[in-house]
This record gives sequence, C-alpha cells and structure tokens, in this order.
Amino acid sequence: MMGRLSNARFRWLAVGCALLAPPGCSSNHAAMNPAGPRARSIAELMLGFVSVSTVVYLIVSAVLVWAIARRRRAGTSDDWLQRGSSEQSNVRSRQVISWATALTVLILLTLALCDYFVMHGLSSRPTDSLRILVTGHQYWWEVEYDDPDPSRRVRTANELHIPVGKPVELVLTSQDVIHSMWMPNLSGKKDLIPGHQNTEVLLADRPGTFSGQCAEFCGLQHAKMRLMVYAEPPKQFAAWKQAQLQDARNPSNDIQRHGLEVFESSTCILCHTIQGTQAAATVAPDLTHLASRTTIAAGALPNTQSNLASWILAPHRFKPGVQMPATQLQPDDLAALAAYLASLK
Amino acid sequence: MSSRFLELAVVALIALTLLGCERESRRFSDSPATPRGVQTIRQSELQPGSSIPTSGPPSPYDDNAYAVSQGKQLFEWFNCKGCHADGGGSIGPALMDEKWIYGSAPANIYATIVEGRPNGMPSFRDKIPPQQVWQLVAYVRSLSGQLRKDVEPSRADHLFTRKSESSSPKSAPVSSSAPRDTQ
Amino acid sequence: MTPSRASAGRVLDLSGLATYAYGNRSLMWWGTLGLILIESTVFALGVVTYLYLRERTAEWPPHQQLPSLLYGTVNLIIMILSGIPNQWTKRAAEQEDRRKVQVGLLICLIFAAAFLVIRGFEFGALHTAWNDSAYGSIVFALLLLHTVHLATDFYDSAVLTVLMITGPISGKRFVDVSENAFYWWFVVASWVVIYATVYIVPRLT
Amino acid sequence: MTEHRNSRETQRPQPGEEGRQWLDPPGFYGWLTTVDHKRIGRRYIVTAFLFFACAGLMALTMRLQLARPNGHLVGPDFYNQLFSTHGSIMMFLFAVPVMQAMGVYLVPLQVGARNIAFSRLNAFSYWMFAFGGIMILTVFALNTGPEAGWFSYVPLAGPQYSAGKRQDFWAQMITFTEAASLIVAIELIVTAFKLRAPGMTLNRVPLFVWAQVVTSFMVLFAMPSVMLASSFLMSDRLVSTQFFNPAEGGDALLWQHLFWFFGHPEVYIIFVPALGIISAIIGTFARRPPFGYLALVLSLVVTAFLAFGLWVHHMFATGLPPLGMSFFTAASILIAIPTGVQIFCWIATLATGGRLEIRTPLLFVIGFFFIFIIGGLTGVMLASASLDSQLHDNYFVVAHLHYVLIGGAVFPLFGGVYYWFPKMTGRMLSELAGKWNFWLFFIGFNMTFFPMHILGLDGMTRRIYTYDAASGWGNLNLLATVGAIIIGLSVVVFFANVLVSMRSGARAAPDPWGGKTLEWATQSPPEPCNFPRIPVVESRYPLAEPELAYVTGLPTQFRAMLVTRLHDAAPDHVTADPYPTIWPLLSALATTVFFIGTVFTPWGLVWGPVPVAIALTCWFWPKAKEVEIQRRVEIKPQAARPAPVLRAGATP
Repeated sequence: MMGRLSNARFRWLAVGCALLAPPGCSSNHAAMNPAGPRARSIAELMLGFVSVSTVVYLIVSAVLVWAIARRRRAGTSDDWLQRGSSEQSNVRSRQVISWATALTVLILLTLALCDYFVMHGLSSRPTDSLRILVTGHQYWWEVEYDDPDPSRRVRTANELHIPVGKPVELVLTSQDVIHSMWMPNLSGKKDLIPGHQNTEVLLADRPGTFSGQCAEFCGLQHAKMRLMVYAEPPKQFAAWKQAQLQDARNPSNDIQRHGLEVFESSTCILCHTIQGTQAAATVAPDLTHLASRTTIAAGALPNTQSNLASWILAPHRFKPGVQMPATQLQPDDLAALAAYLASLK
Repeated sequence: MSSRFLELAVVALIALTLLGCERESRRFSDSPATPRGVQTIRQSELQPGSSIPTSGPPSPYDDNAYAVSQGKQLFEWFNCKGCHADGGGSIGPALMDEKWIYGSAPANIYATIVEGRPNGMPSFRDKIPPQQVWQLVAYVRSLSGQLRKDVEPSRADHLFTRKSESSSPKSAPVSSSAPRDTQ
Repeated sequence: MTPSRASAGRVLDLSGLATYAYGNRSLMWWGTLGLILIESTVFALGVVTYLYLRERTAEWPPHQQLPSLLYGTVNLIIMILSGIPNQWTKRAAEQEDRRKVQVGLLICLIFAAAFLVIRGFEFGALHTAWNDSAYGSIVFALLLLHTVHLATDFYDSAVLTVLMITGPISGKRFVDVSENAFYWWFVVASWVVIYATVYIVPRLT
Repeated sequence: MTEHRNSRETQRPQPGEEGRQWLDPPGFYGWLTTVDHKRIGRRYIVTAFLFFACAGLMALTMRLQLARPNGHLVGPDFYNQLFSTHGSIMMFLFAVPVMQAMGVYLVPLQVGARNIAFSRLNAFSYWMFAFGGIMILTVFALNTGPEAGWFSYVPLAGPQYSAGKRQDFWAQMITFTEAASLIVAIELIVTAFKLRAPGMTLNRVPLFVWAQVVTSFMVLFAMPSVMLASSFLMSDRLVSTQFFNPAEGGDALLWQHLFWFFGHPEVYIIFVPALGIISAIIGTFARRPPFGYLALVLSLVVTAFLAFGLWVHHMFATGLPPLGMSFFTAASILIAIPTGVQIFCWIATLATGGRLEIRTPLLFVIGFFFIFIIGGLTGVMLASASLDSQLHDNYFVVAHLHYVLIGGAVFPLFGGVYYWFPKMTGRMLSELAGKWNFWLFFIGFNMTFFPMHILGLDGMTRRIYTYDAASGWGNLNLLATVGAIIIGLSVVVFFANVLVSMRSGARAAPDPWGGKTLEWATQSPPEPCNFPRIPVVESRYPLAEPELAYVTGLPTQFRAMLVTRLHDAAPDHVTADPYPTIWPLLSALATTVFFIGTVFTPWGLVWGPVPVAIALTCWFWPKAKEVEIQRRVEIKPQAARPAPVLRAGATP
C-alpha cells in the first residue's frame, strides 16, 4: 500500500480525484493532491472508501427505487395483515436481508483492515529525522529547528522549510489553547495541546510550496492562522538554514538606520526579537529574517513593504482580535521602519 | 403599587442588560485617548491648604472583562511579574494590597506606568500604546478587587500562586509613603 | 367516544384492584431506580476522572499530606450502621405501622445528621483545598457530590417524617417511605465507593 | 372533589363519566397548571421548533457571511457566537428535546396509558427546557452568547481564554437541558415498563415505543457525563478548581473524554427515536407490519450499546496511541451494521407491502433513505483513524454531521409531524404544501451540504469566519449559501402549513392513515384521559384485530391509571395520577433563579437551593381533600383480589 507511487496509479488517482471533486481539485492544498507518501497513502485509501461507498450507495438506492416503483403499481391498499404474514415472501426477504447484512459486514471489515494497514504505516517512526519544535500561539506558529548546539538553533515563525526526501519530525505543543496543524498535501492533522507533546512526521517527495492552517478552533483569528511549508532540494535547504543562522543585516542606508531606531524606541521592542539588535522579547514572532518569508501575520498578507506599513499601523483592520496593538507612528517613521524590516533578508 | 414595582423591575432589568453588554463587548479597533491632564495628576495626597482631589479621566475598561483579561496577559508578557510577582510584590511593591504609594486613581496608575517611578519602575512611554496601558491599568485595579466581581478575571492556566482576582476581597485604597512595609 | 367496533366486545372487569403496591410493582420504585442509575453514572464518572488524573501525575497526592482516615472511617461506620434503622423503617412501612415508621424515620434522621456533622470535620481533614490542584479539586468534587445527595435525602426524609407525624396520609404514603429507604441504600453504597477512592486509593502506591 | 367546569378549547367531544376527572382548569391558569402529557408534549414540540427557527436564522447568517471570500457581514466575534449558539441550540435545545417530546406525546397513547408516569415532573421538565432556551437566547441577544463552539474545548473555554460570562451561560444552559431530558427519560421508561395496556407483552410493544425506551436508557447513562464536565468547567471558571489546568495536574483532554463520552451517545439519542418514527410510518404506508420486528428491536439495542464505545473517534487528532485508535476505528465502523440491518428490513417491508401511496410522511422517509445513507457512508470514512486525520475538523465533517442529523433525524421528524399532526390537532396538514416543503428541503439540503464534502477535501477548515479569494473555495460556498436560502424557504412553507392547517385544515378522522397502533384508537385530538375504557391488547397491531376488548371497573373517584407488570403486562394495581398543580412551574422558576445565580456568585450555590426546597416541599405536600378521597376508596395490596386474565388463546 505504501511504497513509491508508480505512474499508473497516479493517473488512476487523478481520474478518481476528477470524478470526486472537479472544481476543488485544482487548488494546490487539496487533501487529494498529495505531495508525500503519508498523504498519498491516505488519499489512495480515501479513493478506495469513496468508490466502495459510491457502489454501495447506488445499489441500495436502486433496490429502494425498485421496491417503491414495484409497490406503486400493486393492487388495492386495504387488506393489511394478510400480505405481511405470507410465509413465502417472508422467507425470501429473510434470505435477502441476511445476505445483504453478511455482505455489509464483509465490506466494513475489509475497509477497517485497509485502514489498519495504512494506520500502521503512518505510525512508524523514522530514525534519522530533522527535529523541528513547533509551538502554537493564538494566531501564529513559533518554529524552532532543534540542534544539540543551542547557537545553531534556527528560530522563525509561520513558515517551514523542509528538505525534499528527508523525513522531518515535528514536535508539537501549545502555549495557550489547543491548535491543530494540518498540511493536507503532506500529512493528516495533529493537535497542539498545552501540557502535551505530540509528534507528526512530514516527508515531501517533490519540491513545492504547500500551505496548511490551524484546524482546531482556537479563538477570534482561527481563520487566519496559516502555515507555509517549502519543500526544497537538500542543498537549497542547507543554504537557507545557514542564512537563517546569521544575525540580522545591519541597516545599509540612512532610512533603514532610522527604521532601526524607530523599531528600538517604539512598541515593537516589548514583543519582537531581531538578533543583533536590542530587541530580544520572545512573546511575538522572531523578525530577524522577516523579509525571507513570503507572508506576514501567519499568512494573512503577502510580505510587501506597503503591506508591512499598513499592517504595523492597524493590524486589527486585517485580523480583528489579533494580539498585536495598533501603533501611533508618524508617517515618516512608519515608512522608515517598513523599509528597515523589508531589508531583513 | 404593583405598577410602581413593575417600573422599578424594568429599570433594573435595563441597567443589568447594559452592564452585561459592556462587560462582554470586544472592541478591537479602540484607541482611548491618553489622559490630557496627566500633568494635573498629583502623586501625593498631602497638600498645603485645602487639598484639591486629583481628577484624571476614568479608566475606560473598568467594566470590560475582555480588556481586563488582555491586561492580565500583558502583565505577564511585558514581564511586570519580574518585579511585582503575581501581584504580591517582590522587588517591586505589592499591587494587590490596599497600600498605594503614587495614588490609586486610574489616571495615577496610568501616569506611573507611562512616567515610571523611582526605585526601579521603568517608564513605558511610547513603548506601550495607550489602549494597552489602559488595559494594564484596569488589570492592576482588579488585583486589589476594585472592579466588579463579574468583570475581574478568574484563575490563569498557570501555577496557582494566590486566589484569583475575582475571588479576592475588595480593599479600600490607602495612600502610604513607604515603598514596602517593614513590619 | 371510542370507535364504533367497541360497542359489543368482551370486557375485562378490574374492579377491586389494589390502589397502591410496594417494591418493584410501584411506579415510584422504578422512578427511584432511574434516579439511582443516573447518580451512579455520575459517581462512576467522578471516580474514573479521579483515576485518570491520578494516572497522569507521578506524585499523588501532589506535594500534600494524605487525607486523614479518622473522620472518613467514622462516617463509614455510621453509614453502614444506618442500614439497620433504615431496613427496620422499610419493614415497618410495609406493615403500615405508622407509630414504628415515625420512630424509624426519626432514628434514620439522627444517623444522617450525625453523618453530615462529621462530614464537616472530614472536609477539614482532607489536607487539601478545592483550588490547590487537580487532586484537591476532584477530591472536593467527589465529597461535595456525595454531601449534596446526603443533604437532599436528609431534607426529603425530614419532610416525610413531618408528614407521617402531622400530615394527612393515606396508604400509599407508606410506599414513599419504603422507596426512600431504597434510595438510602444507594447513598450508603455510593459512600463506600467514594470512601475507597478518596481515602484508600492514594495509599496504594 | 371540586367540579372543574367543562373547558372546551380543543377537546370538542363531551367526556363521559371517566373523562370528567381528567379535565384541566379553564383558561390560562389551566394552561399553566396542566399535567396532561398531550398539552405539555405539544407545547414542548412547538417550543423546540421555535428554537429550531432561531438557530436556523443563525445558520443563514453564517452562510451569508461565507457566501463570498472576505465577507464583511459579521466580524469574527459575532461569527463565533453565531456558530457556537447555532450548534448548542440545535443539539441541546432542538434535536434531543423534540424527539423526547414526540415520545412524551405518543408513548402513553401507543401503550394505552391515560397519562405519562410522573406527570407533574413532566410539566417541570418542560419549564426547565423552556427557561434554559429563553436564557441562552436572551444572553445571545446581549452579546453574551457562547463563543467556543457547541463542544467548548478547554482551555479556550477555560477561565483564562474566555473572559466574561459567555461560557458560564453555555455551561449552565447544559444543566437546564440535561435536567429536563433526564426527567423525560425516566418518565418514558416507567410509562413503557409499567403503564402498558393489559396484554401488551414485550413483543407487542410498538417499535416507536421501543426506540423511545432505548433512547431513554442512553440518556440515563450519557447525560451525567456532560453534566459533570460542564460543572467542572464552571467550577474552574468561578471558584478556581484545577480540573483543566495543565500546570496544576489538570488535563485539557479530560474535558474531551468527558464531553465526547456524552457527545457520541447524544447524536444516537437524536437518531434512534427517528428510527422509531420511520418504522411507524413505513409500517402504516406499506400496508403491512414492518418486516423483522425482532431484528429492528435488537438493532436498536445494539446501536445503543455500541454508541458508548466509540467516543474517541472525535479525538483521533489528539495524538493517542495508535492501538487505541485502531480499536475505536473498529468500534466506530461496527456501529454501521445495526443501522444497515434496519435499512434492509425497511426496504424489504416496502418491497413486500401493499400498494404505496407516496404521501408527505412517506416522502420524508424516502428522503431520509437517500440522504442518511450518504451520511452513514461518510461516517465510515470518518471512523477510520487514518482518513479521519485528513477529514477531521473541516467541512467534510460539517457535511457528514448535517447529512446524518438532518437526513437521519430532521427528515423523519418532519415526516412524523405530518403523520401525527392529525392526531395532535384534529386537522390534516395540506399535502400540496407538504410536497413543496419536502422538495425545497431535499434540493436545498443537497445543494448546501454536498459541496461541503469537496470543500473539506479542499482544505477548508471548520469554524472560519472568512477565507481569502486565493483559496478557491468561493464558488462552492456561494452554492451552499443559495442552498441554505432554499432550506429557509422550505421551513417557512412548513411553518405556514402548520399555522394555516391548525385552524382551517381538513378535519381528521381518528385514523386518517390506517395506522394499526393504539394511538389511532383514540379520537383526533384524543380526550383528556386518552382511553375512557383502556383497551386490552391481544396482538402486536391491536387495530388490525376485528374488535378490541376493554377494561371496566376502574375507580372514577380519582384519576385512575392501570399499572401492569413488566414481563407479561398483566393488570397489577391502580394508581392515582396527580391533579393539575402550579408547583412544577414555581419550582422551575426557583431552580432557574438558583442556576442563574450560581453563574454570578458561588454563594448562589449555598442560598439558591432554599427557595427550590420550599417549592418542592409545597409540591410534595398532599392536599387534605385528595387524601380523604384516597383513604375512602383505598384497597390495600393484601386485600385486593388477583387480577383476572382475558380468555387465553390471544394471537401474539
């Protein structure tokens, strides 16, 4: 069931997907558009269940329609009890029903067995895997690439870079309420529960960008708590990780220098961290390499300089109920700050 | 007589509903003004001649449970616990007792947070936006039970160090000069 | 009127049937049984919650003294002894001897009152508070649940006693006394279970 | 005995000597004090449908908000209250109560009893249910509606992350509805066990009554779990207990275990009575007894037992050990078998029955087949742990739960209302409006919820107040919103049909559909005492017999009800049904004040019960006049002569 996906089966999968969800299948984060062996085994099982269910449904509906049609043309409607007690029809009904029940039990058991095998496959723990600690917060994901040497730990937020072909073990917990991490293309969802530590394995076998989001209702902005996963070839991943380890770039022109001053003298300093500057609060996402991320505010906005400025001025316009407060910066300070943040590659 | 009673009941009911509404409202894009007359706040009750009571603006979030709970969150995030512990005080003075060194009126507390105080209280002017400062003010007042019981937050999902704000008794504020009691 | 075909028809003459009955013939017995099923489910789930929370922590009770056995055991004895007057009252009720029922009910009330008084001391001797930890919370929850049942049954029996002494009573009121005794047996049984959970289980390391 | 004047609101026929005891005081005071299971049952159903309408409007608002990406109709805070209150009202204040209310009205009639057991408690149960619903709707209007979903996971619903009183009112609403539901459960069990007409042995009990009894037992064992859970939540929020505080030994999953141990049986508590309604309707319209009586009853019982063994399939994503998950996968898949057997039996009944007239009740049952089987099959998918990891908490689940709840329970319920409306009001519902109601509902339903399967697979998670255009979910959501509007139209047609037909519908005969169970032996609507002369049952379908034997000789000085033995339904003794009394209403008011008081102050727990105890004592205290009559006509158990048996040889 697990194994690498041969080409033929992939076409069958695409056909099944087309049958099931014509419009939905196109968007890239559908559960039926797997990019890893785990999601693929579940997608195949799903197609098995769907096809069996469709067949069962058509049979039962056909029998029902036949039964109703047959009885609408029958004789008068008054002689009540005798029709029911005729032995011959009862015996035949009893046989048909016992066969149907036996068939139902058989089908259900085979489906349960299939699920057991897939479940068995999913719960196997890979040995040498990249460990990433993911902590859920109200409305964003704190990501830390684990490493025995503390100085080599990469801290980022809302975006995961993983090497293609190498299993990645996510260690999941939460700081506040229950969240649930779900990347439909890669794997099933797993909850992040305060006081518990769950693990989930991700393995992408083709490069690409896969979006995911929080799947357990976690409060006002549950809808905009998204997570981007970038599966990259190992070389590209290593380069990215190396870049992330560096401190923040120093401001290269006056505007950026003024932006850094504004950052260190206004409300940002109490929550955010930019390594290499005075800002070291860990309450909010780490902004050291903010510009290297494609989205801001956990996927609520694309990461452009203008979006950054409007987000900083009034976050509640985009995510009402978010913990980040509105700021009262003058326009020129705001522009300088945005320019500086946009330079933090 | 019964119509009189009916009127009273209706009025009480309307008052209750208004209180209920205010407690539960969630205002996200709210930006209450900084008190204009911060300079007119007096830190000490002692005044020559007739004493003029301090008259800063009231705390906008006294009846709003959501804002007070946000204040409690900020009390932890901005590391107020570092000096004030859970309200019982360690390096900094206790906030849950009835002693107030720099005045117990909301505007006084606002001024204390924004201006800072001698003996180690840092100034957070421009470092915390006004809305959050007012949330912190409301929470600090709830530490000594100044707010309504149904507005004050109950226990946090942390170690249980003291009774929750909503179950701590309301203490009448007393102005005291000593930063920390020596008894 | 009922449909026409009932005019002639055979009849079943039921004149002279009893107007009340004891034990599981009476509706009240089944109602009490339903209540007992509900309450025992509540107690069972409370005990399961206790064991669930115990299994999650290494140290149980967490950094606290064990609850003292004294008052709990005294209450256990009182509760078991209270079975005697309870059964006696039940038999007296079924013999419809109003005098003996009054005496029996008063004795049962005394036992219940004694139990409630000692329950007050018990709460003090638990060495934990309801908000100390999950352990304290579930111990207080179990004891409070049982106390509520006891208090409601105490009040219920008190009203029944006053009725048996003063009130207008007919034969079927004795059925109520008998059912009340039936419910009391449940209160006794539930205390044995909760006593074991709260006092014995933490001692089995 | 004070002579009650003859009140003529709905009971047109002049009651005979036996009937006069059962009349209610006239006018509004009579309405407040009645203990007649029919009047209470009817207002229970009407109130539940009003709550259904409120929750339906909330659903419509949610659909309008989600119709287009980045909708601005409602903000996140109000949307959270909308979906939480919609879910809570539909589950706690509509689905369970309306099914039990159908039982309150019909079980006594179907077993041949004159009233429900513990009829004053029945009145108290209705008032508790109504006050609970009024409370939650009032607080919803005051911006204090629940905001953490109908299952309110901790710690979001806990003391730190849900400020204010929103979740306290939600938890207290559960206390109201669970108390009401537990009381009705006990009454239905005792009525079905002890108040059956003589001769109605266990294998002659109608299938609808079996369904209600099985449901009631499920209620007895499921509801305590949620009462315990909601009490723990309230004590955590109000007096700082630590049940769900991970830092002090508590556990967030304890809430999920306690809630879902109730949660899954709850959906079967909603579904099993619908199975009873379907058996009743198919039995009548197929012009033959439902095929496989024993198979149907055993399936109900097996479903009830299995329902308690599979709650963990709601928690597959919380990281439980895989072996445990496989066990619960197997159990969750197994429960499809008894329901499958029932569907096969019904189809066999339809296939081998008499000539089928497709009238509205049968139309809704046929609609049930087509919708529920899809829900059942998607349920098998959700039951398997590996698929559930992709399908949990997204719109696939939303589609599944609506297919099994609306398809599985609301369709049969609508069929049941069309089927028993003539019995309850004496008027027929219009068939034309019924057809419109059905087809609008069927089409609107499928337009709304089938696309949600696809949205779920597409990654649209549950409970999001908006989504952006790039997600590609816009078109299917628009389709779902149009479908929801059509459902709204269908419900409007239904309410119009009911209101118009109440007054000017065609007069209904005692047995308009040719039903064979005892409720069709009474008039439409039945007399206050249901059966002036209690029938003697000699077969499984009494009205199929040439003529009915009757009981005579029951005393008429008080409201006499015949109590029969559980195993063989032989007459045992006569019991007195209480007279109308105001105390259930006053006790319910006192309990409401007590419950709402505990939301605001823990001291409510100490002083609240005092007025409740006083009200209950006055309720219990017997009136001297009534006791005097009882003593006069009293026959002690020892003195009574053994009950005669009707001549042997009655057919089973």
